[in-house]
Amino acid sequence: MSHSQSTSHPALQVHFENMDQQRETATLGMWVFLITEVMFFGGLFLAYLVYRLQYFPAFAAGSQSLDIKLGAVNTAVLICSSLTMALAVNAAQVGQRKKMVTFLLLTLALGGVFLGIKAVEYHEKYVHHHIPGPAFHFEDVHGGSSSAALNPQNVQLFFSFYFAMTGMHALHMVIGVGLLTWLVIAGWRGRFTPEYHSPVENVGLYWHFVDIIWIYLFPLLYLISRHH
Amino acid sequence: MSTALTPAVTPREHYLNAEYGIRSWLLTTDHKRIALLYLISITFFFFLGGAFATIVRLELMTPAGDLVTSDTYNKMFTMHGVVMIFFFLLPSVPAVLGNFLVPMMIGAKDLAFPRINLLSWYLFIIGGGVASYAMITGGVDTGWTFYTPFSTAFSNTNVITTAVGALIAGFSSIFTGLNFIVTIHRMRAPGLTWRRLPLFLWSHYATSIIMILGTPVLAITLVLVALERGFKLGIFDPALGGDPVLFQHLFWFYSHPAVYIMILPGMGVVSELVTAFSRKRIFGYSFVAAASIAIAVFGFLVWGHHMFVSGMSIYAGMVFSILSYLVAVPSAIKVFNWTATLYKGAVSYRTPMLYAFGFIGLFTIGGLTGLFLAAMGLDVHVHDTYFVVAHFHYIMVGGMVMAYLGGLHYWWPKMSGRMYPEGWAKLSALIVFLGFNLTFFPQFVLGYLGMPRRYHAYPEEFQVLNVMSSAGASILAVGYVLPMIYFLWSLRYGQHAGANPWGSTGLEWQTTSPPPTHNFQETPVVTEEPYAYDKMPEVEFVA
Amino acid sequence: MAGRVDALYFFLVALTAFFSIGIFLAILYFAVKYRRAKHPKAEQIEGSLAVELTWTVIPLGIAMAIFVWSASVYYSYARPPRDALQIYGIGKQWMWKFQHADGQTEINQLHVPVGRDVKVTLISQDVIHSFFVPAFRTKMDVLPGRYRTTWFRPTRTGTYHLFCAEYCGTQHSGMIGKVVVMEPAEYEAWLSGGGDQIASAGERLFRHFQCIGCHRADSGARGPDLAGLFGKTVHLADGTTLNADEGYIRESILLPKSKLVAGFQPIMPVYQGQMNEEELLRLVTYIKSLRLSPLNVNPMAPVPPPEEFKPVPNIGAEGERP
Amino acid sequence: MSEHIVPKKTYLAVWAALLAFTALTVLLAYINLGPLNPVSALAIATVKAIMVVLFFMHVKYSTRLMKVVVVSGAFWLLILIALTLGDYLTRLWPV
Ligand code: HEA
Ligand code: HEA
Ligand code: HEC
Ligand code: CUA
Ligand SMILES: [Cu+2]
Repeated sequence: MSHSQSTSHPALQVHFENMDQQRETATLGMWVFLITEVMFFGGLFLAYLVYRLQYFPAFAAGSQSLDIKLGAVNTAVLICSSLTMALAVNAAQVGQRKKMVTFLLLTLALGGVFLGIKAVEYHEKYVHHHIPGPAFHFEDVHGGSSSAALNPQNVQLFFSFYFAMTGMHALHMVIGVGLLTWLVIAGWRGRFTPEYHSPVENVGLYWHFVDIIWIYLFPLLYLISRHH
Repeated sequence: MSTALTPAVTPREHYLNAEYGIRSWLLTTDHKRIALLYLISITFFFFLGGAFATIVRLELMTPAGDLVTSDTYNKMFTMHGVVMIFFFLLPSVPAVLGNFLVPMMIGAKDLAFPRINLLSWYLFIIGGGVASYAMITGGVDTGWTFYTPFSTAFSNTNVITTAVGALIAGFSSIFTGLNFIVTIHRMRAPGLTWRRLPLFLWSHYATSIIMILGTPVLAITLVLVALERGFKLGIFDPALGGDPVLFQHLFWFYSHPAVYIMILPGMGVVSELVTAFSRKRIFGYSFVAAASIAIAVFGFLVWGHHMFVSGMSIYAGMVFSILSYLVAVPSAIKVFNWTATLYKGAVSYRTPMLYAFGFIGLFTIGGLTGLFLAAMGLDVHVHDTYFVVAHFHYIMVGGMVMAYLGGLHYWWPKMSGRMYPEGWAKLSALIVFLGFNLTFFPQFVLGYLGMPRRYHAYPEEFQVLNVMSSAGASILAVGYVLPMIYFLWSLRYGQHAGANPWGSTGLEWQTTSPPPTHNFQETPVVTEEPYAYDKMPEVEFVA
Repeated sequence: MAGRVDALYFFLVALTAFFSIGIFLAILYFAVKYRRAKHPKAEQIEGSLAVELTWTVIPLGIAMAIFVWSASVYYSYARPPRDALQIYGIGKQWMWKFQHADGQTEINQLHVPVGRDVKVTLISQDVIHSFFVPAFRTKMDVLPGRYRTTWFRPTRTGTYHLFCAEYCGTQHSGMIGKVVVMEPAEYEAWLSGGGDQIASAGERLFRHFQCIGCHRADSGARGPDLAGLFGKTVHLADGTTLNADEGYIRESILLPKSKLVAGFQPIMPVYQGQMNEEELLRLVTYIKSLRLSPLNVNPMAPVPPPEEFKPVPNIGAEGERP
Repeated sequence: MSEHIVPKKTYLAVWAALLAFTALTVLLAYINLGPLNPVSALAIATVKAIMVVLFFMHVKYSTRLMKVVVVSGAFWLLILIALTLGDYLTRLWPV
C-alpha cells in the first residue's frame, strides 16, 4: 500500500478522495491541455506548409539564410534541458529535494541559453533587414544563380512564419521559465514530496512539449534544401 | 398517483446562503455559484445580441436602407452574430447548466479544477469586456466570420479588439471543456460506469472534445488575423502573396465543429426532458450516446461545406459534401430515438416538455435544410442567401435556445429551490414557438428567391416576406422577455420545490434543492441504469 | 442549370416535408395517446437493434443519393462548355465592370444573348466578392489575385438581378446590377453600338507601359514574342512547363521573375503596384488577341507554335483546357 | 495505482539518441535525396518526438486513457492538415 493513497495529506483538496486521484486528475488535465496546444501550433504549421508548397524556392532561399549552426546548437540545448527536467522529476518522485532543485536550476539555465541564442538570431535578422515590414530586404545568398529569381514578397512570407512560429515558441519558453522559477522557490522551501509533486511533474510535461515543438520547427525552418 | 417523494421544503442551509457578500460570489470556486455567474452574464449578452437583432429587423422592414446607414447596419449584424455566438450560445447550456449539473450528475463535490473553472468565467468576462469595449468604441463590421482580406486590409473598424475578445472567450471555452473531460473521467461516483452515464453527460463529453480540439485553431487563426492586420504580414492578403481561402479553412475548421458545440448540449438536455416527462427509459440508450460522440468526431471532417463556391478545389468540395451527409445520420438517429421514447410512455405536457417538442420539430427542419446546403449543386444557389440564415436560426434559436430554456425550466427548481409559474411558462413557450416560425420561415423562401444575406437594402419584391419576419421577431421578443420576469418573480414568490419535484432519476435530484455547497451529504453510490423510471415512486408534480 | 437545381431543390423540399411532418405527427400521436392522464404507467422499452439499424441505414441511403445527385450538378458548374461566349469582369468595392469580347465595357450591367452558353471570367481588385444571378442559379466567389470562371445559359429574354453575395464592406448591398438577356441579333447590335475596343485599349496600354520595347515580333527582341502565347505550352527556365492561361499571363506581367521563360534573362520589370486590375485585364485580353499570322511568326521564338493551333472566329473560344 | 519511476539510465539513453538524431538530420539535409529530404527530416523529427513523449513524458508507463489522449491529439492535427492540403493539392486537377 503506497502512502499516496493517503486521504489526509495537507495538499489534498476537498473534492478529491485521496492523493492518487488528485495526482492522476492533474496529469490528465495537463495532457488534455497539451493537446489543445498541439492544435494551436497545428494551425500555424498548416499555414506554413501551404505556403511552403506554393512558394518553395522562396522558402528554400529564406531557410538557407538562417544560421544552421545556431539552430542546431539550440536544438541540442533544448534536448539537454529536457533531460535535466526529466531528472528533476525523477528526483522529486524519490524525494531528493536538493537534487531536484539543482536539476530545475540547470533546466532553467539551459532555457535561458536557448532564449539568448534566439535573441542573437533575432538581432541578426534585424541587422540584415529580414524582419517583415517596410524595411524588409532580401538578397538571395546564391546571388540569383537559381533558375528563377525570387519574389521578395514570398521570402518575406517565409520570415513572417519564421517569426510567428519561433516567436510563439519563445513565448511558451518564457512562460516555462517563469513556471520553473516558481518550482525552484517552492521546491527549495520543501513544498514537494513523493506524495505531492504534481506541479513538478506537470511543468515537466509542459517543458517537454515545448521541446517537441522545437524538434519540428528546426527541420521545417532551418533545413530546406540545404544541399544546394 | 401517489404523494410526492419528499415534502416540498427548502433546506436551511444551501449553496446560495452558505456565504454572503459580493466577494463570496466573485471568488467562489463552487461550480453552482459559477454557473449562476454565467447565467447572469450570458443573459445580459443575449439581450444585447437581441437588441442588435431588433435593429436589423427594423431596418429590413423597408426595402430602402433608411433607418440606419449601411455602415451601421453592417456593424449591427456583425455584432449580433459575434455576441450571440461567442458570448451567448457557445457558453449557454455548457457553462450554465453543464457547470451546475456535471458534478452533481456524477455524484462529485465539484469539477476537477474548481479554480480553473472560476478562471474560465473571468476569461469569459474579460473577453466579453474587451468585445464590448470594441463595440462601444465604434464597433466592428466584418461579419462574425472575419473573412480576409476584408478584415485584415480593408475594414477600418475595431477588428483586432473584437478578435482579441473572441480569442479570450475561446480560452474560457477551452478550460471549460478541459474541466468537463477530466471531471467525467476521474470524478465519477462509485458504480457510475460509462453505460450508466446520463445522456446529458455523454453530450457534454462530446461537446468538450470539440471545445478542446477545435478552439485552439480558432485562437491561432485570430492571432494571425491580428498580426496580419497589425503588421501587414501577408499571410491571408493576396496583395502580399497570401491566400484568403486558407483563412476560411482555418476558420471553419473550428467554426463548423463549433456549431455542434451549439447543439450537442441541447441534445443532452432534450434526452433528459423526454425521459423525465414520459417517465420512461430512453429508447436505444447506447445509440443516442454513441451518436453524440460520432457527431463530435465526424463533425471535424466537414468544415469545407461552407466553402463550396469559395474557390476551393471541386474534389475537396465533394469530399466535404459526402462527409457532411455522413454526419447528418447520427443526428437522425437521435431524433428518431427521442420520438420513439414517447411511445407507450406516460407523457405530461409540462413546460420543459413543450420546449423539448419544439426542439425536436425545429431541429429537424433546421437539420434537413442543412442537407440542402450540403448539396453542392444547390448550395451554389442558396449560399450566402437568407436560406442559410433561416437554416442556422432554425437550429440555433429553434433548437438550442429552446433546449436551453427547456433545461432552465426543468432545473430551475434545483437551482433556486422554487417552482416557476407553470401557466405563464406555457404561454411564453407558445409565444416563442409561434414567433419563431413567423420570423424565420419566410427567410427560407427569401433565400430561395435569391435575397443575399448581410444586405442593408434589398429589391422591393422581397418586402412582404421581410415584414412578416420582422413582425415575428417582435412576437419572439415578448416570448423571451416573459421568462426573465417570471423567473425573477419566482425567486421570491414561487412555490417551494422540494428535492425532486419531477420525480426524476439522476443523482442531481437526490440532494436537496438548492443543494448544499458540496452537493451531497455523502457520496452517492450508483446501482442502476440511467432513467430507471420503473424503479421510481410515482410523484404528483408541484403546481 | 436552373432546371436541374430546382429539381434537386424540390426533391429536398419534399423530403424535408415528409420527415418533418412525419416526426411532428408521430410526436402528436404519441403525446396524445400516451398522455399521463390516460396512460399513467409507462412501459419500459430498452430499444431494438433492428429498428435502430433501419433508421440508420435508410437515412444513410437517402443521404448518399442526394450526394450523388448534387455532385453531378456541381460538376457541371465547374465545366464551362467549350464554345461558350467569353466575357470578362472585375468586381471591386462596390461595382461590377464587364468587358465583352469585342471591347464593349459596361458597369453594373451585363448584356448577354439568349440561348447561348456564356462564360464569365472574374477577378477582384480588392476583397472577396461573389457574382450571383439568382435567375441563372449561378454563384461564384470573386477572389483577388485569381481569375475564376463560371458559366450559364440564359433561356429567356428579360432583365434579371445581379447581386454581390459575399460581404465586402459598406456598400455590399449596393453592389448590385442587372443582367439583360437579349435576342442574339439585338445583342450583336448592342455590341456594335460603340464603346472602347478592349483590345485596342490594351494595345494603347501595351505602348504606354513600354511593353512593346521588349516584346517586338522581331529577332532582336529582348523578350519572347507574345503572339499566339495564349493556350500554348510554355517552357520555364526551371525545366517545368505550364499552360499559358489568363492567370499565367497576369502573373507574368505582375511578377515576371516568379515564372521565368526558358532562354530569357530576368530583365522584365515588376509591374505589381503599377497597374490596376482593369488595366491588367485589358493587357491580358490584348495579349490573348494576338494571333499568329504568317507575317509575325518569329523564327527565333524559343518555343515552337503549338500544333493544335487553329484560328477561330471568336476571341476567347479557343485554348480551353481539355 | 502509484506512479512508475523511470530509471535514470533510460533517460540518458534517450537523451543520447535524441542528440544523435539531431546530428543525423542536419547531415541528411546536406545530401541531395530529392523528395526524400523533407520526408526524412519530418520522419526523424517524429521519431524524436515519439521518444520524448514515451520516455521523458512517461506515456509508455501510463494508462491507456493517457495514450488515447496523446494519439488523438496527433490524429486531429492530421485531419486538419490532410483535409486542407487535400484542397490545395487537387486545385490544379483537371475538371
Ligand atoms: C447549432 C448549429 C448548427 C448545426 C447543428 C448545423 C447542422 C448542419 N449544418 Fe449548418 N450552419 C450553421 C449552424 C448549424 N448547422 C451556421 C451558423 C451556418 C452559417 C455560418 C455562416 O456562414 O455564418 C451553417 C451553414 C451551413 C452550411 C453552409 C451554407 C452556406 O454558407 O452555403 C452547410 C452546408 O453544408 C450546413 C450544413 C449542415 C448540416 C448537413 C448539418 C447537420 O448536422 C444536420 C443534421 C440533422 C438532420 C439531418 C435532421 C434530423 C434528421 C432526420 C429527421 C432524418 C432524416 C435524415 C436524413 C434523410 C439524412 N450548414
Ligand atoms: C446564437 C445565435 C443567434 C440567435 C439567438 C439569434 C437570434 C436572432 N437573430 Fe440572428 N444571427 C446569428 C445568430 C443568432 N441570431 C448569426 C451567427 C448571424 C450571422 C451574422 C453574420 O452574418 O455575420 C445572424 C444573423 C441574423 C440576421 C441576418 C442579418 C443579415 O444577414 O443581414 C437576421 C435577420 O433577420 C437575424 C435575426 C435574428 C432574430 C430576429 C433573432 C431573435 O431570435 C432574437 C430575439 C431576441 C430579442 C428580440 C431580444 C429581446 C429583448 C429586447 C427586445 C430588449 C431589447 C433592448 C433594447 C432595444 C434596449 N440574425
Ligand atoms: C525590359 C524588357 C521588358 C519589358 C519592358 C516587358 N517585358 Fe515582358 N518579358 C520580358 C522578358 C525578357 C521575358 C521572358 C522572361 C520572363 O518570363 O520573365 C518576358 C515575358 C513576358 C511574358 C511571358 C511570355 C511567355 O512567353 O510566357 C508576358 C505575358 C509579358 N512578358 C508581358 C509583358 C507586358 C504586358 C509588358 C508591359 C506591361 C512587358 N511584358 C514588359 C521583357 C520585358
Ligand atoms: Cu461585393 Cu459584396
Ligand atoms: Cu458547417
